[in-house]
Amino acid sequence: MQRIGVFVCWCGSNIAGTVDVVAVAEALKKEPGVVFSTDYQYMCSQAGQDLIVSSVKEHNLTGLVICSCSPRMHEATFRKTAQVAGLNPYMVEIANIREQCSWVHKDMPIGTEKAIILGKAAVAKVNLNAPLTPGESPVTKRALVIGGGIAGIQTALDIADAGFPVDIVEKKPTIGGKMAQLDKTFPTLDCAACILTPKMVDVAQHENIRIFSYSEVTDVKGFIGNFDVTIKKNARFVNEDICTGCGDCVTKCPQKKVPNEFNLGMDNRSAIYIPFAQAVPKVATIDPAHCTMLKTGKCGVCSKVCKANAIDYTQKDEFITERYGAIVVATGFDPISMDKFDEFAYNQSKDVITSLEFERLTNAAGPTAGKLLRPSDGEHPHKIVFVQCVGSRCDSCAEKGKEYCSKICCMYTAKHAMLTRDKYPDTEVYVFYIDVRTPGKNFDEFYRRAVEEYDVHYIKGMVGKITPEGKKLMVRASDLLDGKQLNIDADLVVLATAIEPDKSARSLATMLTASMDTNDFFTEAHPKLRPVESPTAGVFLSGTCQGPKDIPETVSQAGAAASKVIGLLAKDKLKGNPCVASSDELMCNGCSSCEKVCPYGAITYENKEFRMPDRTTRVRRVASVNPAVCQGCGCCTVTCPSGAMDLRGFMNEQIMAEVDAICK
Amino acid sequence: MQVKEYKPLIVAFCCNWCSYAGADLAGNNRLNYPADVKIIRVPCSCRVNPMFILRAFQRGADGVILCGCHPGDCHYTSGNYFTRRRMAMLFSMLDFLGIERERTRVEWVSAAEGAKFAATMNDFVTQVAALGENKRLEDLRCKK
Amino acid sequence: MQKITKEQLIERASALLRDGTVNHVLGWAQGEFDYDITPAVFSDESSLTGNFVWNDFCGANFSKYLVSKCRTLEGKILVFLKPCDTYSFNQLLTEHRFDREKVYAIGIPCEGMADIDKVKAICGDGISSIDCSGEKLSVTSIYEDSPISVNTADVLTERCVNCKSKKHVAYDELLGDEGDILDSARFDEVAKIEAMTPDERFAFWQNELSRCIRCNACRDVCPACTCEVCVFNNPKSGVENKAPANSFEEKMFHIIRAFHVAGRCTDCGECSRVCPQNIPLHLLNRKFIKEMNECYGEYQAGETVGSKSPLTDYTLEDLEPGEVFDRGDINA
Amino acid sequence: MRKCSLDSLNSVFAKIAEAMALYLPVDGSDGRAVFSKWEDGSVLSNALNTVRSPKDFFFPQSEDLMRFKTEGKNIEIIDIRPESEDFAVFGVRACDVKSFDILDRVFLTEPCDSYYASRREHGVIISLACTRPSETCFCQAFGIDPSTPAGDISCFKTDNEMYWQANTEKGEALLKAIESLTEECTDEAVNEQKEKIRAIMKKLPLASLTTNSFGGGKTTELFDRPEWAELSEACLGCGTCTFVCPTCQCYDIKDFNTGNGVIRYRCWDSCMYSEFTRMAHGNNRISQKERFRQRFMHKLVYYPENNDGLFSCVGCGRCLSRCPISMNIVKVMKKLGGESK
Amino acid sequence: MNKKYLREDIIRMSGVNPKKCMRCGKCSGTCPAYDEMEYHPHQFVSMVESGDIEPLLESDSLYRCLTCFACVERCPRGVEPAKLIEAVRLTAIRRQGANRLTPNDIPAMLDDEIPQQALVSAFRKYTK
Repeated sequence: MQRIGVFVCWCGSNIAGTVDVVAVAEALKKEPGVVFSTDYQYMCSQAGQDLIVSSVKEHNLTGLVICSCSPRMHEATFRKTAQVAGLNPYMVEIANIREQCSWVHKDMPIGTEKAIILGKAAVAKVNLNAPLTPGESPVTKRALVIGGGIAGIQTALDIADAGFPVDIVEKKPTIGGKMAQLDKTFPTLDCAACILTPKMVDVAQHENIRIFSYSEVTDVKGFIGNFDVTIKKNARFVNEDICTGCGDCVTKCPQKKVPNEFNLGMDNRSAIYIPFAQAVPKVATIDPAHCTMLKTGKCGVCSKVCKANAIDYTQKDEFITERYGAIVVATGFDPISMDKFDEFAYNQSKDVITSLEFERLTNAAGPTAGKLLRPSDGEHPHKIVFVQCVGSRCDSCAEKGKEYCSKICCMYTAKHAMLTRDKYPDTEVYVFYIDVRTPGKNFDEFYRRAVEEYDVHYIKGMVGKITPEGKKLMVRASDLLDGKQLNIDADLVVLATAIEPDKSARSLATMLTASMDTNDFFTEAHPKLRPVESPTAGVFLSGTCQGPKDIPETVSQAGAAASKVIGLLAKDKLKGNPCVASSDELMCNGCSSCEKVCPYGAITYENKEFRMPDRTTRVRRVASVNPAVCQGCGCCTVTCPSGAMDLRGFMNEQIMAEVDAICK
Repeated sequence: MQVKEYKPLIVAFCCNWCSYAGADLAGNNRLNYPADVKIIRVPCSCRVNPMFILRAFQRGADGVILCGCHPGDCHYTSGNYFTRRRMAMLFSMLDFLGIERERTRVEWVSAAEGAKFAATMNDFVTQVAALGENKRLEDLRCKK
Repeated sequence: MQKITKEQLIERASALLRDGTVNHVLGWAQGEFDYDITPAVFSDESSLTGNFVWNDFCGANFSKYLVSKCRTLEGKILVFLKPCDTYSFNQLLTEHRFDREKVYAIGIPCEGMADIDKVKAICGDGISSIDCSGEKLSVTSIYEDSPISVNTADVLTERCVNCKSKKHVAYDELLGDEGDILDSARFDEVAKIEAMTPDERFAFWQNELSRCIRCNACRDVCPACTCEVCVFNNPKSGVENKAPANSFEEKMFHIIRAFHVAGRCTDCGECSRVCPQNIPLHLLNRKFIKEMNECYGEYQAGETVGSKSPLTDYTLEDLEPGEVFDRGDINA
Repeated sequence: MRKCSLDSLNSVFAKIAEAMALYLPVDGSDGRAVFSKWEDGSVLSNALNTVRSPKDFFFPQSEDLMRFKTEGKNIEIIDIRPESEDFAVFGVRACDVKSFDILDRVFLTEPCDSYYASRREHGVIISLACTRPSETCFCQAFGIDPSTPAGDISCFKTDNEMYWQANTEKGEALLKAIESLTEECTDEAVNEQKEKIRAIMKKLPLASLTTNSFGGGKTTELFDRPEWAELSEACLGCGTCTFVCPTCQCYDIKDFNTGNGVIRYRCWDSCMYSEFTRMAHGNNRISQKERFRQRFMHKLVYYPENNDGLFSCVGCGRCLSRCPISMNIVKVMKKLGGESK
Repeated sequence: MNKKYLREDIIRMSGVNPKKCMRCGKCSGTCPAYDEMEYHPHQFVSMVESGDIEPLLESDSLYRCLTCFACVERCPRGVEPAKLIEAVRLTAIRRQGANRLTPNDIPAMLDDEIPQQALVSAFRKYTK
């Protein structure tokens, strides 16, 4: 039998205003097991906690019921208090008489009656509580970063610098991500490559970092501290260790008509290629979809020219399984498809381009070597229209775009407009905007410079329709402030397309059992207080996989994620959640039902020898739960027909005792 | 003896991650709902055993409602999908036995849906109150 | 009349005993009358010839016996399985309940089993013998001078009237001809009850379940009920009791019993066959089967080994519990 | 001896029901006979016997004994026993009447079971002679004559009449109450009927069953017989035989916490159950074979040993027709040497 | 008719929620009849929302809308300005208690150039 102490909190007038706390304390005194009951103004205050500690000692209490605010608020607080008082922290139950009683009921007698019932339920539960001790599991001191963009790079570098080994898995042949494709960066206008490529080199040279480029994560098993991850290294038909990246094969490859994805298809590359000059790892990759040798078995030029003998047409996909203590998701973003936006004529005219394509057009390493030329005829455009919010801020029912604001478009459009005017002062530049959003250090100043110093025409209003007419693009738009409709004969139109999470994120989330929102952005464990952690323990979020971000924000989040990982890897052992399922082996019949519903694969079966009531021994198949993997949902407990499976902290008996107490 | 106004007794099982937080939010926003609703916290809606529901009716509950995360949002990824099937089957069995289907309900309430929680509870209490006392699944021994 | 004869079964079993393929035979043993047949283990040829019987009253489903017999008997066990028994056999294998290596299963065709209570409703008490060898049953009574002829079809057990399958889904060897999965009308009775008003349904089940004496025969015979400790025997479960103390407990027992076997019940009908109080328990199981078929797609427990039952599976688009009531006839 | 016509039976029952609750076998909705309370128009079943025995009226399957109310450290004990009222059970067959001898020896000897005693005191048993025994009947093996049932009143049904014979004071009193609806008669027709039934009894398939090998003092001889293993081989361990048995009298006492106090009740238990008489150390009968043996040894050896040779089986045949696997006391007796001639 | 009622009535008739508008002006940017109109599609939305409906009812803009649904198609917020304009138009017609176009007016308007469809459309627009 427990010796239970009941502590009723006034929460100032928050509870005491609607609940007669004295009456609650008095009524709960009569409950079985209760030996002490009192009320206090602020139970969570130091004085309140001291009261609990001293009462435990004075009355020799074995269990505590705190009638107070929601357990989501202070359960942890009072568990610590219990620990200070020498009790097991799981001998505490909270009756939520604030959020679920005093705040939703106005009438004092009704509120008091309900508070008593909720208190009784908590007492009934504590009577059946048992001390719980969290299990311990070891931490594998190695981190995995999925995605090798600026987010992944920064996270990996930070973790590696702290002395922990890190692996980066990047699906492209090189790390660098979207940032590698950018020209300049706002608001300082430094060149993206100038600040990114040194970091890429750092990664390549870091003794603690391994890069799995051209690779994907195909399976994740395990749990925080012990993830077993299968990485598929796609065959690139080039021996990475030998390839020097000299580029002879690229030059000699006869198949040169492959759209170059690095330049968004605005020029071509060869079938064996190195995405760009500063690629890391700088090794060639054969595109099997276009390689004549791989398709027909006839060619082999690259193999012949390779002095290092690095070409291997027989290379197969390779699967590597590695154990990690932590996983950082940095899968990044993509611009959305423009297929559904007929009004912008993206698919009709080559001269309607996305902002990312514009980046490549102005990039010195881009298809035009940095000269701003129209993709259709290579002429210099004299009138350029930028359209903001293309696909962003769409109503969900519109089904074309995204409901959210993509956050970065206002700034990069200002950047584009400014750079264009700077380089080509003879060009007229129009920016159509709905709102210009510039919250950020030096952001608004940057935008104002575009308007004031560079004479960019910012027009409040949206482009309704773009019609290619001869060499021109007729842009029809409204100028809401002047109250007129504009028809501009532009030479080039740049669409600030919305960004969306990378397509691979959804399947990755399933593997990681990490949750996502309806837009496929990874959900953070808490939107404000735990923004870089996923609700799945041991999985962290870095960069735009969590939501739209610019580079400075991405880098700071990447650093934050790294510091969380470092904090985790610095531990030798992890304490688990003790509220996990466990199987009563004497009752378990090994039917496998529980295994089928466990989302974590926490249940396995083993054959064990048992002594039976008839004094014989028998080998029986029984379920066993890995407490480090189990997250305590309790799904198995309901599936188990014999009731052999129960959930610590929320046992069948405890919940039924609560039901009984509420219904009596 | 004074005739007591009939007050239905409602047991609400709420999952810790969404619906219990939704109920807390209803409290934070001071959204009223009848005190007849008593909440039991469970880690996930999938923790709710049909036996708990029968137990509640046995002990005098007039209605039982189960609240969990919206499908797809389960903290444990799939718990509420199992809940959805189990409860669909259980409720339809209760209906088959002639027990009023209006006494049971499953509702998905997210942590952000304080207003939905309060509205759901108001609606459910009205619905159950309209049926009157639970006579078909009562255990007379447990009557006061 | 059964198409395969007792002699054929004895001959095959004897041969397998002789050549050492099996060490024991799980079969039906002759009783006092022709209809009171007891499952038995035969370990030698002479006991087979002396006691083994196969006629229209061999209803018992042996699958469940394999759970205990595989543990207690040394060597390999020959089991005779009627088509419906094979589903239970597979379901038990899915649940790892017995060692398949220890079993030699012979599938035997079944023409349906007779219900002695239906025979007695026609012939009255005082039956001294029943001859099952002809087209019709020939019932001899101490009260009648000459045997009464009874149409087999008129006295089939409920489950055989609505036989779902004459096809064996598992066996090592098949005697006789293989049959087909049948289009049975087994859900008609469920649909009839569904069509009642809630008040009528309540009254119907109140009347049926009030007869329950909680003898647990339904549970103990059920091939899906193989828990080491049943929740109804486990004081910690909160539902343990030895008697239906009132109408709540009657209902609770049957709801939970049906729920625990939901998705695992092969609809073998043993529960209703053995109920001493004639409660149509199979209707509760069939309600679940019908409901799951309609909501989550056709599923027959035990059709294959290792399949996932509807309640241990889900899809993202499942009906909401509220929608299940309002779905109308989604198959129409 | 008195008689009434079968046509007037309803008014006789009505008369009895005026004085006390009257139960009689009627055909239930499933077609099987069941004892139920007489209401105007209730029709006496033609079935030989009910599935459940009349034991239920005196020793119900589940019965509340008392209530406890606790507050703080105080426990209040509340006697919730209802006032026993007079009742009569009509249509009890000879075998079932005999079962009360067996039950009485258990419940009425010191310490007397007051719950049972009170019902016995208030209950009137009106027996009914068998007219069409079944193949499952073997009451004669226990010396019971189904043509001449005991009870407070014995009734005999012929084609057109019902004959009433009081055997006890209670019976006399009841017959007095229905005097106006019955007429005095000779026992000629009844005797004729008895002879007919006795002739049928000889023809029954189980007529040759004897109890010679059983009875007190046979424990050592029978206990370790190897046949028990074979007999119990298929036993499911359900409680059907014990729950339909008119003489099984085991029960369990349990507490039920209602939330507003505790109800102490008792309910039938079955020696076939694995939890039966489980003790702190576990079960003393660890396998179904032992549990199975217990039931039959109790009926055929232990009980007679303690009760002047009286067997605690009355041969009603209920377990024969209801056992899911058709294993029963007759097969046990025959296997262990119960047939002679 | 009071202002509030008028607003609600138009919103109800059209099934449009003008509050969803984010003032991007894409409707007006896309409108082929823009130059013909005194009040432009986005103004309809914002004026109905603010209850400033009388000027709309008085304006000829009502009948300049071609109901081509380009604004409906392209609105990123799913506001459907054309339906709103239609509702205002209907209100104007109901208020006048008479149709703007009767069958008697037709013969005078006929010429070989007018497609049949335009007549039907005119009837839909100008009659109750």
